[in-house]
Amino acid sequence: MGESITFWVLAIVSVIAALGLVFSRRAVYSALMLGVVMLSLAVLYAVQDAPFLAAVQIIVYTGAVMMLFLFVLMLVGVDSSDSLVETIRGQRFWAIVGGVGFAVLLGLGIGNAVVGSPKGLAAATQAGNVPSLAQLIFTRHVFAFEVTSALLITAALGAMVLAHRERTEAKPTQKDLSRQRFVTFGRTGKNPAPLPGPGTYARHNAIDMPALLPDGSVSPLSVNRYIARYEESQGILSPEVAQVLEQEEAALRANGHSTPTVAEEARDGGPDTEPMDEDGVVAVPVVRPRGESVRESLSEEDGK
Amino acid sequence: MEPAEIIQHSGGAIGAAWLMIALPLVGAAVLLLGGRRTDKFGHLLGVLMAVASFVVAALSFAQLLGFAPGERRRGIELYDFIPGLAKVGLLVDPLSISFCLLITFVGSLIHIYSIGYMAHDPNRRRFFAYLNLFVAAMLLLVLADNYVALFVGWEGVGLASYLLIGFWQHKPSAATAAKKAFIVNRVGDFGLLIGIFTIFATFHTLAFNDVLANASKASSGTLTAIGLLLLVGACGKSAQLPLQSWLLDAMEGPTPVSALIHAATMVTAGVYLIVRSGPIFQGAETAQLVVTIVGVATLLAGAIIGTAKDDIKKALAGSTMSQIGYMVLAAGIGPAGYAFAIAHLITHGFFKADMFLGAGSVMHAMNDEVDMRKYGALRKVMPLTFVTFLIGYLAIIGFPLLSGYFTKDGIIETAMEHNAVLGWLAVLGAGITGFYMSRLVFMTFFGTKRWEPTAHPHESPAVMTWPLIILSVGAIGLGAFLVLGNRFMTFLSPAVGAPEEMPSFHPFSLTGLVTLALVAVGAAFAWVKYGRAEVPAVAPRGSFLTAFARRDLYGDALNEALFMRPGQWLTRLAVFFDNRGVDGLVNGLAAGIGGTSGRLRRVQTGFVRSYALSIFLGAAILAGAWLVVGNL
Amino acid sequence: MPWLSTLMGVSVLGALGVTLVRNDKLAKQFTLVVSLIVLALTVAMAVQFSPNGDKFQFAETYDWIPAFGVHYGVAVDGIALVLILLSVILVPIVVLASWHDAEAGKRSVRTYFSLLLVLEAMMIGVFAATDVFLFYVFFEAMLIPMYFMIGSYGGAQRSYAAVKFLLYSLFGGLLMLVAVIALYSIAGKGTFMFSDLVGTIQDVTTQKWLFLGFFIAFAIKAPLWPFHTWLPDAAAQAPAGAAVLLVGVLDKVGTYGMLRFCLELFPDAAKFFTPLVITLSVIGIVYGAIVAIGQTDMKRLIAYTSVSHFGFIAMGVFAMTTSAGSGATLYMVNHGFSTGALFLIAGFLIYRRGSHFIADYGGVQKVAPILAGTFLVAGLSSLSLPGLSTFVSEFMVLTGTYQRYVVPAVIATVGVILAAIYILWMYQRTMNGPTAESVKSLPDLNAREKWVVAPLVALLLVFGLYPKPLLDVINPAVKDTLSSVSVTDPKPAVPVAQEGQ
Amino acid sequence: MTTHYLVLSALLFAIGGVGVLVRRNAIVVFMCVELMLNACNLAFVTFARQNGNLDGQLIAFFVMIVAAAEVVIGLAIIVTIFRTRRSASVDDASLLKY
Repeated sequence: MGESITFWVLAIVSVIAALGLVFSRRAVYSALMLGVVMLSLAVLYAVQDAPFLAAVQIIVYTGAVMMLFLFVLMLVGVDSSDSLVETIRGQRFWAIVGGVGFAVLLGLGIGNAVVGSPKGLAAATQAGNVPSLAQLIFTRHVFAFEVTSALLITAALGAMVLAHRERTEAKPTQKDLSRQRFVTFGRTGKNPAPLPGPGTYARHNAIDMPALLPDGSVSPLSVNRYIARYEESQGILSPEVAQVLEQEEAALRANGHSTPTVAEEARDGGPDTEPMDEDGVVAVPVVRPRGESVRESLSEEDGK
Repeated sequence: MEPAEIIQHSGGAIGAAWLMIALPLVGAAVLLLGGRRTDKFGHLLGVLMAVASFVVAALSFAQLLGFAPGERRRGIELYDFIPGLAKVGLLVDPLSISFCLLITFVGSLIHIYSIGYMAHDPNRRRFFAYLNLFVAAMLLLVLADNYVALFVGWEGVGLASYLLIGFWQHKPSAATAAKKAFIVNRVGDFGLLIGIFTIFATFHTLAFNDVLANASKASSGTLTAIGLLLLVGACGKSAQLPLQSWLLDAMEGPTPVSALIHAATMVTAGVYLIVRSGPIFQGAETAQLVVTIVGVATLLAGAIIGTAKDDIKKALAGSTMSQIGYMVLAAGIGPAGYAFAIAHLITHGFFKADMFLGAGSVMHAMNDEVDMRKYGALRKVMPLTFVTFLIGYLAIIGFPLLSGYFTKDGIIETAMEHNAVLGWLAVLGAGITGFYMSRLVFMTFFGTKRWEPTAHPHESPAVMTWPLIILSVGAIGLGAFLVLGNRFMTFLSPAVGAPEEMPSFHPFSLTGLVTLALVAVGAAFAWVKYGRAEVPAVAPRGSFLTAFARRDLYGDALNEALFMRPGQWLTRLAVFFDNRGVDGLVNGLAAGIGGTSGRLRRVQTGFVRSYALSIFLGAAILAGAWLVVGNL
Repeated sequence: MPWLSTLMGVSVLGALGVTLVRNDKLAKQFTLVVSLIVLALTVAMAVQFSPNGDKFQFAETYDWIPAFGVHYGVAVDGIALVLILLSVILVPIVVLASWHDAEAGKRSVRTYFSLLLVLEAMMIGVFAATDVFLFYVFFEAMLIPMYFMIGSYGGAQRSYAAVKFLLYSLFGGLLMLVAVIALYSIAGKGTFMFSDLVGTIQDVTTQKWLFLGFFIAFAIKAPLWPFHTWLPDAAAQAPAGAAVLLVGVLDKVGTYGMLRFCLELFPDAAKFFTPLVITLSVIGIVYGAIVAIGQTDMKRLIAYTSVSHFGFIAMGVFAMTTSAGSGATLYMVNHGFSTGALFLIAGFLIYRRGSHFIADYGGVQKVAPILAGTFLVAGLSSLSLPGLSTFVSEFMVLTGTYQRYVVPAVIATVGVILAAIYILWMYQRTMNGPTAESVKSLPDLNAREKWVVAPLVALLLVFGLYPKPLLDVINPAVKDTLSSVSVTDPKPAVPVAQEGQ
Repeated sequence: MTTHYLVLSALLFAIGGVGVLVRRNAIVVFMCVELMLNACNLAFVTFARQNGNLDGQLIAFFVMIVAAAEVVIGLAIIVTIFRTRRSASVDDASLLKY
């Protein structure tokens, strides 16, 4: 009875989680859903006299594998999310037909099969589940077990080889970077010097404090746009900063530009950071061909 | 009278008869394999081997004469050639020994003559090698005791003929003539081969002894078929209608070759075959009739061609065709004609070789000029050649008491008794012979000098004239020796049988007188046209008949229209069909599969998910199938 | 002594050895020595063969795949023996002839010679196999070295030719595989041994289907009209030496298979299909010859003559008379020597002038008389001139066929005339006439090339005048085969009491 | 009870399969593959109890090991591809075609 309750609860949970895994747009949610499924299954293992596997499931899968997934997701971009618009004709239809058909067929097959009551593992695990398993692993299946160890080592090596990137040219030194900055300055007039830290000449050095120039005016370079927007929306923006922003806006408008939105700035790495391309050239925001698909998926999301 | 039994023999010269073949064969092998090392003595070795072969033949002949007439067929077993089909053995009997003597004797003389004739040719050694090869093959042909060995010799002489006609291979005309000779001969061989197959299928043996002794037991239809097929072979080798066209072209070869192969010996092989297979023909009257018709047709055709040729060798070749026609005619008549056929063959071998060698001597003197319109008045410059040639000429036209008079008249008489139409046609042929041979002699030796400015004719060296002299002696007396008293017929009868009643020789029979008269008319006509009158340097256009004769009775044109052009067309069609049809079908299939695959590969979109989908659907279908099958 | 395995073993070890030799010249010499050793061993074996002894001699049988009754079973009867002799005689000659062939292609010389030896082992194996499955394995495996020899060392269109060759042969081979498996399962003997399978299939319909499976494979291999179009391409593109082995030996597997497997395993079907096969053969004889006349490429011409000759062989096999059967077997051997000589000498000529078109030659006889002379001898053997060995076999085939099938034999005899045309016309166009400018400086055969040609010419001559040694070996085997098909020779219309015949 | 487990296993497997087919993000595809593997493991464990021997559990254990190795390699590949193509979409890597 207890098992039935456990089963039904976990079955429903795991199926819903599995569906969520498949249909959620954000990969992170999918990962979480997968975690739910795995935990549910771990419990089901435990219920079916497989405590060792339940533990392994939690440790290996939920612990290690899931972490790996999340790790990679972070590398690839946490908030990148899939568009669910299908591009291959007929793919989704046939996939669902196939899936449903498969499930129905398997279900039918299993449903029709005459299955007696389980024999139970009591006889097989007289010495306890883990010792019994261990005995099997280290006697009958010892060769397979040893081979898996080779497999794991190979996998570890393979992952290193795959993830390793050979540097094809020398790492840019400070000298190179400095020269690069001045080249950029010559080309675009961008300030080569470090940005002024907040709080210079100011009374305190909190992040929302713009730096003051020696004449006491606010240095536009040091104004943190995020905070400025926030303060503007809250109505607590200091007048000096507001003045600076207006001036800047006016100047841009005169040049035919509109004020960059916060989102745009955030995407470009904010006003404070200048993204360095792999080539060591300061990227002009528009020219970034390799990231296009990522950006597209982002703007797709924005559109909805 | 039936042919006598064959007696197995060993010992003595006859037991060593195989040496006749082996000696020249060794000569040929040494000269061909020895290469340039044998250049110095090559011609001497060649002559030696031919003469040695003659010596063996003569000794065998002598030994044969020592036996009683009924025991003169001697068989010699050599070895098992094709187990189950044929053993090789030699048959020395009056018929084959006659041939052997002719071949080796005339052959030796021509070998000697060639020393002089080919003296300046850088490839003289090779020439003698081929001559030796020819002698060996020809002897195998006549000595063989079965059809397979005969066929080996038959093709062997064909090969030698091919090599010798094309001896000056750098001349395209010679190469073409050689090839033509071989191919036309092959057409004849086609018939001969099928004849041999039929013989084997009928008798399950190919030995003359077994086949001929049992020929009468076979149905006449079979015998007629065999006879006609053998005749096809004989036609090819002996240049009888309709396979005559190669002989005239064969004159491209050096003159000694024309004398030996294309006059004296090889071309008479057809006559030998018919006479040898006598019992088969005697069981098939239709075949015999066809043989005589072919003989008469060819003797007339050859004579007509001879009248129009300005090329001295081609005129002689026409004459050869015609004379062999006489022999074939005689051979077709049966035992009554066999002796005359072979006797004429032998005398013809002498006088025709004599004339060919004489012609060679003339050409040798005239810078290899062959056009008789550029000869004339040579009798004074080359007296020896002239006299010997004249003897040959008189012999061939049947001048009384010379060889041809006895043998040719014998054939005409026999033919007249056999079938009057054939007989009168043969008489007509004799008349034409009188005309064209006289024409040849008058144009060459009489009249005015029409020489090219560069020509400085002179008598040939002794090595060339002595053979002429010896041959002309044969041309004078051999006929009388063979025919008078039926000497040859009696000698030959153990081998080929003899007629019920021996013919008697009438010096002044009606036929003989008419023949003589016609020959005289022909010769006189020739004198009027070519002896007394001026011979134009360029051949006049002449009538339709002249053109007809000049163009070899349109034989080549006919062959070209009937076989060559359709053949070329067929070949082109076949090649096209093979490339486009058979191969096209295969390549088309390949292209079709390729095209279909090209379209099918579009299914491979590169999207991993669609591949996965097909796997998944496949798995679903499998699961379904498993359920269905499992529930059946 | 396990003769046959030794022969194959020596070849294979030799092939491995060649790949280990570092020096190309040494590799060639080594290959030659190995092939000569194999030849010597084969001759030693042949001497011990007793023609009237057991049908299969020097038998070795070991289990190979016991689960399916597959054996490594080798043995020879008279037919196989002469074909093995043919193979091992040709290999050293080909090695010597190909001395510089591989270098022209700028590919590994050692690989070429190694492939040659591998091929030799397989040729021995395919003729010696007494297990049908083993035969199939060799039958297919032979393709591999030949494929590389054509594909890597051949002429300009080598890959087209090699692929065509491979696809054709594989197609046939797969049909045969199906038939082999069907034979195994229908016979139900649990073995692939030939001697156990003979006579097991009684049902005529089954026989017919299985016969077709085998026959089509062999007809493609042989090649019989209309399956012949791969041969001209393959033979023309292959290097001369490989072409010799391809046409001289590999194709013989087809006709050998017809004689050994089609006839003995499926006698009733063979009789049923005889009219068809004879028709195809006769068409092939005449058609091959006519197409050969029209060729402009020397090697293609020779290849088409082989199509014609294979027609004769197949006709002889299916005429089912002793003399036709023995003649066909002898024809296989003689044709190997004859076509081998023709291909090799044509190869020498082409190597000198660099063109395989007949039109590019003329008057070679004047500058290279020995080359021309040997070419003529080879050509004459191709047109079956009496005195050369091919005549004996062609005569036997035709005589034997005529006994039973008059009209086909007569039509086939036309091939004799056509043969004269294609050979002599080619000879005239290449060797006779005025010497072409481009061949004025052609050298005559050198010592090595003379050593290549001499044995072939000698064999042609010796067996042309005295074929008895071969026929004594072949005849009992053919008689045995025909008796297992239960046919007897037709009786003569006029029985003649013969002395000693 | 066994039947229920098996049906659940089949259901999860099918869902995983559909996920593999419809999702384009390589990482999510990978997760779906893991889901399928887990579904199989569930079946194994169920059968182990049904048949009363430990072999099923043992296999499940090996599956886990292999799956771990597979994830390591798979993710490494994804990272590599992402680094060069700046995309984790399986549709972008479509060079394996005609």
